[in-house]
Amino acid sequence: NDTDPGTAGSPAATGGGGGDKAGPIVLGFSQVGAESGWRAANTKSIQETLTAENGFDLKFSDAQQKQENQIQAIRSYISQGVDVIAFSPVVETGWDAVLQEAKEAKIPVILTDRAVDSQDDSLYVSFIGSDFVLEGDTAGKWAVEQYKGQGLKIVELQGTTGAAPAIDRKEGFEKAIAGSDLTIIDSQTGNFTRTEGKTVMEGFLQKHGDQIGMVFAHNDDMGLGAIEAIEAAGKKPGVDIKIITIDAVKDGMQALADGKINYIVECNPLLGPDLADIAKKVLAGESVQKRIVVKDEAFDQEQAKAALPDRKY
Amino acid sequence: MTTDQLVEAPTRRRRGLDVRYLPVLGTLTVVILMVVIGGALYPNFLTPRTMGNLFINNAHLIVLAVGMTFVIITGGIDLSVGAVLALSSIIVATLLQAGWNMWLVLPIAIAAGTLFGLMHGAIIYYFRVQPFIVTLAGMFLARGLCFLIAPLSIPIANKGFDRFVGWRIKFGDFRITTAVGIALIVVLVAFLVLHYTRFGRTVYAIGGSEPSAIMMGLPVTRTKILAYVISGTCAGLGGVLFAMSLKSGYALTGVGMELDAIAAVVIGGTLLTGGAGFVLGSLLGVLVLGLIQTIITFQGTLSSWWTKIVIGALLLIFVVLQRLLSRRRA
Amino acid sequence: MTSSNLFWPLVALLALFVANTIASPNFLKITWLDGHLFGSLINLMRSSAPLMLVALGMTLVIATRGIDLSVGAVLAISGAVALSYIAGAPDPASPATVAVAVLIALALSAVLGLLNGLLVAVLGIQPIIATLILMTAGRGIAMLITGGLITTVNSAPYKWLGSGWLLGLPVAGWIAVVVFVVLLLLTRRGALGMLIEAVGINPDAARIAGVWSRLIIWMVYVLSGLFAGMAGILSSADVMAADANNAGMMIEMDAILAVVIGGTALSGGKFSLSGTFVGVLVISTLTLTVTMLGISPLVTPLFKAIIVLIVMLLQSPRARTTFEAWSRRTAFRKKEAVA
Amino acid sequence: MVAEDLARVVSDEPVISMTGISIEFPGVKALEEVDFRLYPGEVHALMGENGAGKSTLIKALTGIYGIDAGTIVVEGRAVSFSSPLQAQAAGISTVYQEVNLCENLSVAENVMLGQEVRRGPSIDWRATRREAQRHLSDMGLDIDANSSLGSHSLAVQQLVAICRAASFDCRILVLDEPTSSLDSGEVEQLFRVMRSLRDQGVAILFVSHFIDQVFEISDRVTVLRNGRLIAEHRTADLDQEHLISEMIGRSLAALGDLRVDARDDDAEPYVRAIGLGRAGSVEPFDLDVYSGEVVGLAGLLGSGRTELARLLAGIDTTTAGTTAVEGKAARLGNPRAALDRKIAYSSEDRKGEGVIGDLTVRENIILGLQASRGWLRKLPKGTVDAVVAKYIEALNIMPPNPNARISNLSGGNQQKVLLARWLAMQPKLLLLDEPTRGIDVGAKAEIQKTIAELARDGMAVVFISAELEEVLRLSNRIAVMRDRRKTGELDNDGNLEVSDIVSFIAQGGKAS
Ligand SMILES: Nc1ncnc2c1ncn2[C@@H]1O[C@H](COP(=O)(O)OP(=O)(O)OP(=O)(O)O)[C@@H](O)[C@H]1O
Ligand SMILES: Nc1ncnc2c1ncn2[C@@H]1O[C@H](COP(=O)(O)OP(=O)(O)OP(=O)(O)O)[C@@H](O)[C@H]1O
Ligand SMILES: [Mg+2]
Ligand SMILES: [Mg+2]
Repeated sequence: NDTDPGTAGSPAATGGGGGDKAGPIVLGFSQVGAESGWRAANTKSIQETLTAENGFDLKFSDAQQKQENQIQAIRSYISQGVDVIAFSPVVETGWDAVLQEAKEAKIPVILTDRAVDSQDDSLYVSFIGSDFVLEGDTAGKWAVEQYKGQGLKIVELQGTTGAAPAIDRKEGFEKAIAGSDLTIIDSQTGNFTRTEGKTVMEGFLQKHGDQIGMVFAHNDDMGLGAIEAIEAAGKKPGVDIKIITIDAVKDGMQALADGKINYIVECNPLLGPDLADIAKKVLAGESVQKRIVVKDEAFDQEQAKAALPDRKY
Repeated sequence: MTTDQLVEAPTRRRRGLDVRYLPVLGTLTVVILMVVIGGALYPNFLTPRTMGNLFINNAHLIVLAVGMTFVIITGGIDLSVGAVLALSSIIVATLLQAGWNMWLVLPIAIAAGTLFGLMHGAIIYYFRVQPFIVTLAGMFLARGLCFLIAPLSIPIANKGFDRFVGWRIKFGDFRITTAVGIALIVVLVAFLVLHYTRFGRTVYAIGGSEPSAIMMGLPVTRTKILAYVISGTCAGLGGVLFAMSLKSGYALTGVGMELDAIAAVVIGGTLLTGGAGFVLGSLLGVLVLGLIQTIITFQGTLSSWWTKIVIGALLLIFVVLQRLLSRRRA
Repeated sequence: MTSSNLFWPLVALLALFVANTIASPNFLKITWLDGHLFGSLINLMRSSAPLMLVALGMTLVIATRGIDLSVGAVLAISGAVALSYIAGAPDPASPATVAVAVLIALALSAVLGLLNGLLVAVLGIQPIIATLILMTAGRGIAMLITGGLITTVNSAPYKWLGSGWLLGLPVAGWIAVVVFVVLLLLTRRGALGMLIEAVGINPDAARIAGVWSRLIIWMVYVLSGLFAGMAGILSSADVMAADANNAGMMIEMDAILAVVIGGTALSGGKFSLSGTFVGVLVISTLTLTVTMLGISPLVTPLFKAIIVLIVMLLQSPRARTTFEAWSRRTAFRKKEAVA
Repeated sequence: MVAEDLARVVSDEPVISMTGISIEFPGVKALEEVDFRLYPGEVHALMGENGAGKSTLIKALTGIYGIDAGTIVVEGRAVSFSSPLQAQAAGISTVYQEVNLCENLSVAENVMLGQEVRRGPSIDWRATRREAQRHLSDMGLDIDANSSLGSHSLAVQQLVAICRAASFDCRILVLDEPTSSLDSGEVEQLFRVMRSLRDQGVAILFVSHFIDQVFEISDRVTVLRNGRLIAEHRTADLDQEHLISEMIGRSLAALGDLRVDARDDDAEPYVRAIGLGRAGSVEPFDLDVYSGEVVGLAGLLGSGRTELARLLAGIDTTTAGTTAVEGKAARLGNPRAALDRKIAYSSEDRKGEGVIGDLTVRENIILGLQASRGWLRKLPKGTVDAVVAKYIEALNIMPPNPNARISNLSGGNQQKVLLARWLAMQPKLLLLDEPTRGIDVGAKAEIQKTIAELARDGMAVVFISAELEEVLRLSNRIAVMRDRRKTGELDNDGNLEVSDIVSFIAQGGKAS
């Protein structure tokens, strides 16, 4: 095992695998699921970075959006005696017990993409991900800047209820438009999926009719669903109703370039390289930052057109 | 007419191997095989810790499956248990966060499950509506209430609760947590109730033939309703165990868990037509599901969907074998 | 009047329409827009199409005393197969590609229905457990096909199936309505309905009367699979994405609710396709109503439960006898009063 | 008519007295103002034809059916049980006509359910089993109490059910046709137990169709007919003929001989079975059935008549032998194949294999026709109307409403509807299994007449009935079954008597 003093010890009790220092780093990763295009890109990035060539032995599991599956997977990684555990928590709460077990087994835990709500921040070594509040804030600020004075009424398509990005993006966006003449007139969850985004948007259109001036969707997929609903209602997305989304996956960027979406704040799914980096550092005993925020860009239409050809996800 | 024509000799059975135990023995064999294969393939698989985790991860499912076993043996079904579990765990979290005493909160949460069970049983019995649709409505009702009470996940920070939850016995690396202890006690109690009480035997009799049970003068109404009450109570208790393991309550937990419970019961050798089955089989059924998941995580390269495919395939094998077996007997 | 199966579901539907109209006065308004009709009711027609297809198949299955839990999984598989084929084809936008994709998906769905039928009709396995197998494994298979990703494509003809228009109405709606009418003709104008009911009420007697009980049971599962496949195509075309994880989630339960609301008993026998039609509209409208009333969609299940419980209790034999006894008494009193 | 002045064996108060009991089912008056009294220490036989209301009277007593009118007094207290549970608590143990036990449980459990030996709340299985075994050996049943009930034959199950009823510390024991599937040795055994219980003062209500048994065991007899009380007698004062005429309401001869002329011997049989059999149910048999004749099947209960007919109708698969229809070999692997060759079977299990409960009379009648035509092409409405009207008229189906739900018709009329279903298909061979069971006398005669007419018109008929008189009256030829074997054929030349058939059955076909 890659033994080191300091924060990350080897899982001494369970001496499976090869005990030699030269062996690859065994990293157990528990993914939320495959609920959106963003997630797919995130999974791909992790699987493509943490390869044998890069000195990793990746144990990957997909929790299908169920916390119990994730906990099961993490427990399994602990008993397998992996070197590092990483995961994107499905929900914010309910991790203390299993993380405590990891801590007792001296296996460092890295959170990716989403944070946990725990009073004890010694339970994980680092968090890598975007600042969701900032994403919401960026989106809100751009909206205010572009459309102030028009008194646009906004409907919000929230992510999965209780998930960190949904809570934080909402918070950031609300704070940013506070005090401006933009108002949120309705806000409901579209569960981060296209289908539900479309259904909820249809309801909004029915309910508020022509009042709606803007859609703020917590991810591209819901935004794409909303576009379908808007088009079916005989309106022009991006023109009659402005659309701001977060994520910047390829389909979203295409829509942005086509003028159907007005602005996208990127949420970088390519966490693989950062994760690999941090995992190596932790195991080498180097100190790492508790919170590593990935740099997110934001695109308007022109920038999207420029960025689109090189977009990998 | 001579005696030997009508009164055939009872079919001889080999001593010690009752056909009724065959399905359970089959499941036991599968469990052992999976453990052996897992142990051979993966280091650290055959460790007390992994085996202990099998119980820790599935304590709530064990309890659900036990309750489901009662209902299925009577020939019914309970689709609400996943949602009731979620409701109960939310009640625990909400009330604890509101500062209530733990010893008041836990019974309330369990009683919520009991109430659901009572409602199901009463509607099924008095209005003669099929259990499937009643408990399906119960599932929607419980799920809706979950969101009504708490759309967001609620963390539990309660010292007493932590202490209660944190209790564990260790045999080396094999740990038994409070939740596992409770689940195993539930299995034991259920076993005793099913096999050593009149109520338990009546459950089997109803599953064998409800009209017969009525004509034999057994308390069918009470027993049937009670079976749903037990299932509901188990779901309530399952919710408490779930809250204990997560120290939080969340409205989206336990989606589809009723199907896991049903699958566990069926894999454990209980006939969905009622009248035959063992609660220990259901425990084994849960372990089979848990082992599939564990093996797939240990493998680490198998995509998660293989879990579903393997569970489906196993179900298929079990059900077809059961069917052929019972056909041979008939 | 209450003896009609359609009475209570229609009351429920009407109540929802009234609630919607109050919440949004132009709920019932239909306008002509860009060469097609537009309005909530039109949206409803399109968005309820997948559930309609699934529920119609479910009605036939339930009429034979069965149940098909696997429709959601089949729906997901169908969408995954169609979109994966289109995504892999050299020319995604050509109608030929789309036609082939649709045919493959439908054929596969029918084969899956065939497997369900095999377990139920030939091996005699209980329908609920037989279809639970595919329900569990099916979603895994769908993810296997998409590789766990959400497959998206750009293909105008395919998109047309989900959100296109024909003669001013949504294509998806047309498909559902055509299936409904064809089934209605087959079962009520043809003899299929009576034979299915005979098999559902008393399979042994039907067999002795010369009805191919097994074949009929087998056929309803194939139809159910096929319709679930069609629903899969419509719902994946609706958003042009195949989401193996979430597509058709819980649609089996919604379909069963719709069937039950429509007055078909889970114990088999007499069935009502029109009842299911109304039942589906109730469920779909309810989803819309909840959004319109500004209630979180998360609470939708609560309303579903309440509606089902009410309709179910009103339709239960005991409530019916109580009601009949009551109306007989009042009629009697009236007669007395006249005399 | 009720003899009030009967000398009592034990001159106590009646332990049960039912007065003016009426029960009506949709379309059937099952009981009309029936009085019934049961005294301690007597065996009281309840007699009557099929459908006379015997089982209904018992179910009224034990709370399975609610009564529409009347009073029930048990041991001096007016009662109205709402479930068998309460009846049992009041000391009434019952064995119902259909075996009502749980096949999934062991014999011991079936005997002891609800009265297990317990220590605290927990069942003491060893003591319970010992107790069960004791009760079983009291009945002279030498079977393992631990064995599963389902592994035993119907007869043994019947004995276990009786054993269960007797094991309760009961003051009233009700046995509804307990002997229908027992052989003579077992019947003797049962009677021994019954006598010993009677001597202990238990009141026993006993239903049987076997007149000899009634005369052997009972102290008193109550006769029901069409739901009405006809008479109550001391058995010792009664002679058989009188009892039978009270039961059927007229003397047997009144119906007369309905046989049609014997077949033309040169013709080809419509169906010829050669060595047809099914392992475990019917031994291989040969049988020819000619057009225009009625072949009766005679035999005791459980002798395999039903199974034989089912083989000819393709309902059960054969394991031996061949069938030829009109001289050509035919595989009758399923009912459809048989129906395509114009062979129809009317099941003895009217409810389970005959009527389609929720469908209308009209739909029930045309079901067979439609099934032959396929699911796509519905029968034209005109044809259907004509067919339905024709048979409602011809068979005098009451009410003559084609749109009534069949489940609301009385048993006899349901049977007529089923007959109409088969006749509408114009079969060339009609297998009728107990077509007159549970049907009142009038309907019975009508059906018999119809069968005779059909044969006259050239149809081949196989007629099965438990009533030998009926078989004799209708059949040209009688095939005798015993122990699932066809033991021989008797030509009914008009001189054949019931007693001839009985002795033929008894001899097991040694004489011919
Ligand atoms: N549950 C029921 N619903 C409707 N009709 C019934 C029901 N039970 C019995 N009947 C009818 O009531 C009448 C009396 O039936 P019952 O079973 O008491 O006859 P029985 O004398 O016991 O005849 P058997 O000798 O055939 O047993 C019959 O016409 C029967 O069809
Ligand atoms: N439901 C049943 N379960 C088990 N065995 C049965 C059943 N019905 C009949 N048998 C047995 O099958 C054998 C043949 O029965 P079958 O019904 O052919 O006789 P049957 O002469 O038609 O008598 P019945 O007059 O009772 O119809 C008998 O030994 C009988 O005990
Ligand atoms: Mg009877
Ligand atoms: Mg018979």
